Amino acid sequence: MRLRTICYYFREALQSILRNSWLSVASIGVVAVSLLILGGSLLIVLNAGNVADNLESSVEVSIFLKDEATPEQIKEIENKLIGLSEVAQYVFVTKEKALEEMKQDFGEEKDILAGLEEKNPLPDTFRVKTHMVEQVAPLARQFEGLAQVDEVRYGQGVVEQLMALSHWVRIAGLTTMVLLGVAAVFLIATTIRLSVFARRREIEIMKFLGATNWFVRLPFLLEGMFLGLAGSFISVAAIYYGYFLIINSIQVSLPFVPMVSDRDLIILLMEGLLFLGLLIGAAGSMISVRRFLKV
Amino acid sequence: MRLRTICYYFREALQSILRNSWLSVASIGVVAVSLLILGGSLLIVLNAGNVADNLESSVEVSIFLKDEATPEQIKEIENKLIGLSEVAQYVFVTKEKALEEMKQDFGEEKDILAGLEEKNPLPDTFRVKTHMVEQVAPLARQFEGLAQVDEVRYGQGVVEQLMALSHWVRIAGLTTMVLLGVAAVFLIATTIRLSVFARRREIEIMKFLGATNWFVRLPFLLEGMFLGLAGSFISVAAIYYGYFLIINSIQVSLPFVPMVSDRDLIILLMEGLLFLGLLIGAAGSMISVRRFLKV
Amino acid sequence: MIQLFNVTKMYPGGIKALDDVSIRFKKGEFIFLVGPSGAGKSTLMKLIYREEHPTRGQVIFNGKNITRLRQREVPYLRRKIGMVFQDFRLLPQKTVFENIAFAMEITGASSREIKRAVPEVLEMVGLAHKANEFPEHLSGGEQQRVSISRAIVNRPVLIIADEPTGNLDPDTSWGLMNLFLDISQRGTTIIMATHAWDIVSNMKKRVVELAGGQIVRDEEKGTYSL
Amino acid sequence: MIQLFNVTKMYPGGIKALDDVSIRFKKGEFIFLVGPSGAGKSTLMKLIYREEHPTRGQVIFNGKNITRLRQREVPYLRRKIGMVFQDFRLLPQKTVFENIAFAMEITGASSREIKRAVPEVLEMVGLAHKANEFPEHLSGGEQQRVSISRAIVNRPVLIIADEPTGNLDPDTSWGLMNLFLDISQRGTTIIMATHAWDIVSNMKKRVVELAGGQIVRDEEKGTYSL
Ligand SMILES: Nc1ncnc2c1ncn2[C@@H]1O[C@H](COP(=O)(O)OP(=O)(O)OP(=O)(O)O)[C@@H](O)[C@H]1O
Ligand SMILES: Nc1ncnc2c1ncn2[C@@H]1O[C@H](COP(=O)(O)OP(=O)(O)OP(=O)(O)O)[C@@H](O)[C@H]1O
Ligand SMILES: [Mg+2]
Ligand SMILES: [Mg+2]
Repeated sequence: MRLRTICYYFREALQSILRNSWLSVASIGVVAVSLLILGGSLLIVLNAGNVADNLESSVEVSIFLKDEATPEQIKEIENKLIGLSEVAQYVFVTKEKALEEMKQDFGEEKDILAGLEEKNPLPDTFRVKTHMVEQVAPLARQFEGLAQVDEVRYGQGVVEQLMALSHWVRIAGLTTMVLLGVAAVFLIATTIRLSVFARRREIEIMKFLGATNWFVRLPFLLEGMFLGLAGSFISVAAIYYGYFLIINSIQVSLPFVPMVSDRDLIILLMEGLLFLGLLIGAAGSMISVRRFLKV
Repeated sequence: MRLRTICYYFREALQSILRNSWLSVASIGVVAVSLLILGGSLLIVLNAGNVADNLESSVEVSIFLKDEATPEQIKEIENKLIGLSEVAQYVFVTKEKALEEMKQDFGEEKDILAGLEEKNPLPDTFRVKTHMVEQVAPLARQFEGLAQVDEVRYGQGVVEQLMALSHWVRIAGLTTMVLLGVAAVFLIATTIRLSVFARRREIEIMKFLGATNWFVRLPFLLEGMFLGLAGSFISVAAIYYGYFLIINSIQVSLPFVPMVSDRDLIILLMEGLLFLGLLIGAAGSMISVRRFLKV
Repeated sequence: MIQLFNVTKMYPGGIKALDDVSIRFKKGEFIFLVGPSGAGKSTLMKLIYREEHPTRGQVIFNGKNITRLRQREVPYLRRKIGMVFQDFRLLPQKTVFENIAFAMEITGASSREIKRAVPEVLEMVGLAHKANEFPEHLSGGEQQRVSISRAIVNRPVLIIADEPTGNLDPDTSWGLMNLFLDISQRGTTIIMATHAWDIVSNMKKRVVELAGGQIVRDEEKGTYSL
Repeated sequence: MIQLFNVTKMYPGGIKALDDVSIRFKKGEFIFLVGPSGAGKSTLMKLIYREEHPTRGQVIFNGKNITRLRQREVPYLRRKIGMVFQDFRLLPQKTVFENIAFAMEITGASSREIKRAVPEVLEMVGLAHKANEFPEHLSGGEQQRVSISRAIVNRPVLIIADEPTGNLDPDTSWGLMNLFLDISQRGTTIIMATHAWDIVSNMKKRVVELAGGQIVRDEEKGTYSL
């Protein structure tokens, strides 16, 4: 391709953007709004997932040992724990430490527990965390039968509920995102089609003058890519600054809510959005022009 | 206005919809998608608010009485509670009942509490619920000074966190909804403007033939209203059936999450969406046509 | 009926399309507007039906100052005028029948009137068989004839025709000229911009010649050129 | 150069625009296509530059069967043909200069060539001073002349002109006819549909008359009508 022709393509695209300024602004606006919605919901899903992960990781299995368990038997159980890949971490809590903790939990009413030191009714315990919440129940079952183990507990009801909840958050989030993605693409395609539709006579005339399909298409393609990129740039800027603003105020007022604030991840996401805008713009014009090239 | 002319308006609107079928489908689609997003986020906000309310209502103030409080003094406090409008409900828990409950909480480890019956260290307690979470702290303060009261407790940290959380959910929800509303109106207005733009020559010609502004405008208005209504109808149908589907499966798998399932409220909301679609369609065409009427 | 007083029309870019033009057209007159391409013929017509506003000067139509007309009075002015545009200006989404019916619907004509009048004018221009076609499926000359039928269907008091035979063969042109003559004899004023020198010279009507935005000749029973 | 073999063109709706037409145009010929409105003149031209496909029959251009041309070869066919459309078909978003330059840019002409050739052809049609106007700011005749300059700027081997003087006054029309004559004498074939009987009769070129989609006359050095 000759340099002159390439210059022509860029000049055409730019001129078209400027002369159809109103249409250009509208297209950029639609892309910006759509990607804003998409990006925003992506971040929400990401954060919901994060909160769910956080909740999950606070679920633990307590393995209560029998009073008569010997140190060797305890060591045996510990070795078994070390051997299991699903175990993320574990601690051994002696009966003395357990009582200590209980007193702390009771706070000012700890007098209730006075006198229990002599005849401590609490057992020695292994507290185990798994990597994933799904592994809790199977793990518990592995230890239930053992001779030295008195009882295994993991807040049965709560774990199931948590699992269901996090499952639902993920499904709902994914569905929302897919729906929004489809909606955004649909909106942008519609806008670009309308804008090409408003200029179908022009395309037709070009073809009658002997322009090849690519000669007609390329300026539109560049125009679409530029509009898509401009729109996604606006949305990315808005999301980026808006998000860190929100994160900061949430971290001040709701310090207990864990927010995703990994700057690299966010930037990756923003890059994805920019690329998506470019792609949508390009695809939109390609598809839209095609209809009118058949002259 | 003559019947003949009214017929003309409707015929024109219908014809235009059918002859520009592609544009009509696009407009309906945009309205549907926008209102779907709007309605969906409205329901999410509604439910988030509901969950927050639910959490809030489980916060209570415990007023622990001194051991030496006489029945008259207890009665006095009860009267004071009855007199306060912010009190939603209260129960009086005797020290015996409190111990009973504690044993239940301890479940299989209730042996720890054995022998406490003789020397019950727990106090008599009033448990009070307020209408709103904001009233918890002030209420607590009113009883703190009293002679017969040993201590007032309400999980200080948790209440403040809950208040902040529900405040945030509301603000975030409202902002999202306003943003989405603006986005939807913008998208629809853009589509209708584009569709009118593609037909600006037609409008011009009509004006040159001596058509009054209203004569040109009305078919477009009817068309816009129809497209808006059709779009909102699709979104309403999707939301309505989708929502009750989701509610049902949530109530099965996550019975502890309180969902808004008041059919009247939902129907009111759907009616609102339908009206909004009609309004958006009408406003969109009015604004869009205006530009081209000045000939 | 129509009077122009010292009308000047400047287009943006400093183009003087009309330069201090004063003229008077009487009721029932048949006027040919001639002159080279770009002389200002179309512009003069656009001032009368208010597509354009004069930069200076006044345009009077039936005693009313068009220049001062309020926006909502304009449609009623235009309904009194039948217009044949140089570029036809047919509604692309409507069939031939609907295009002509539309001009009647605007005035609130009844369905019966429309069903009677539209085929009649289509018959006059020889297009009865094309009533249900869309404009883009017509030949150039056919489109032009549709625009002529639309202009006459409401029996306006003034017909402004911009190059109404530019796309027509001589026979058809003469047929339409006789139609215009008929209409004019019933009292309708007709202002026609044209380059058809043979028609102008043969009809012996009033000829107004424009050149460079000025009236250079105004002759009763004139010919196309001196 | 161009041959039509038994070409029939039916439009949807059962309209037979061309009915079993066979004809041959030689290189360097100047052909007038005449006939009443709706005779099929524009349709015949549309078949040559492939705006329409024949329902039956073959069209041969420079030995190539246009009917069988692959879609991606069509642009190269069209670049050899300069077209003046009955409805002008100027690009509304481009100035006069850009409209003409566009026809050259398609062929990959250099910026220097464009800057030389465009003012030259604008000068030929007398529109050098309108180079930077947009089409909608031109009079009908001016638009028509722009479309003529666009058709000749690439020095095509064939010029197809549909009613190129319909909106022009006689003087300007004759000026353009002399221009076409010049071009034709340099070896370019010219096919022109027109209703300007005076021009046709005076030029004494080949005249092909269509009526109802059939060739009713084909005369060397003919006049507009018998
Ligand atoms: N909207 C416009 N903006 C700028 N210049 C214009 C506009 N319309 C017309 N002109 C210029 O005004 C002059 C007169 O134009 P007008 O259309 O009145 O000519 P005309 O006599 O009708 O010519 P023709 O016979 O070619 O139709 C021309 O030079 C034209 O270029
Ligand atoms: N796209 C189309 N669809 C249907 N009918 C058409 C179409 N184009 C042309 N026709 C019809 O075909 C016939 C020939 O049309 P054509 O345009 O070839 O006439 P023409 O000789 O150029 O007439 P004019 O001198 O008025 O331009 C006409 O009756 C016309 O109505
Ligand atoms: Mg004109
Ligand atoms: Mg034709």
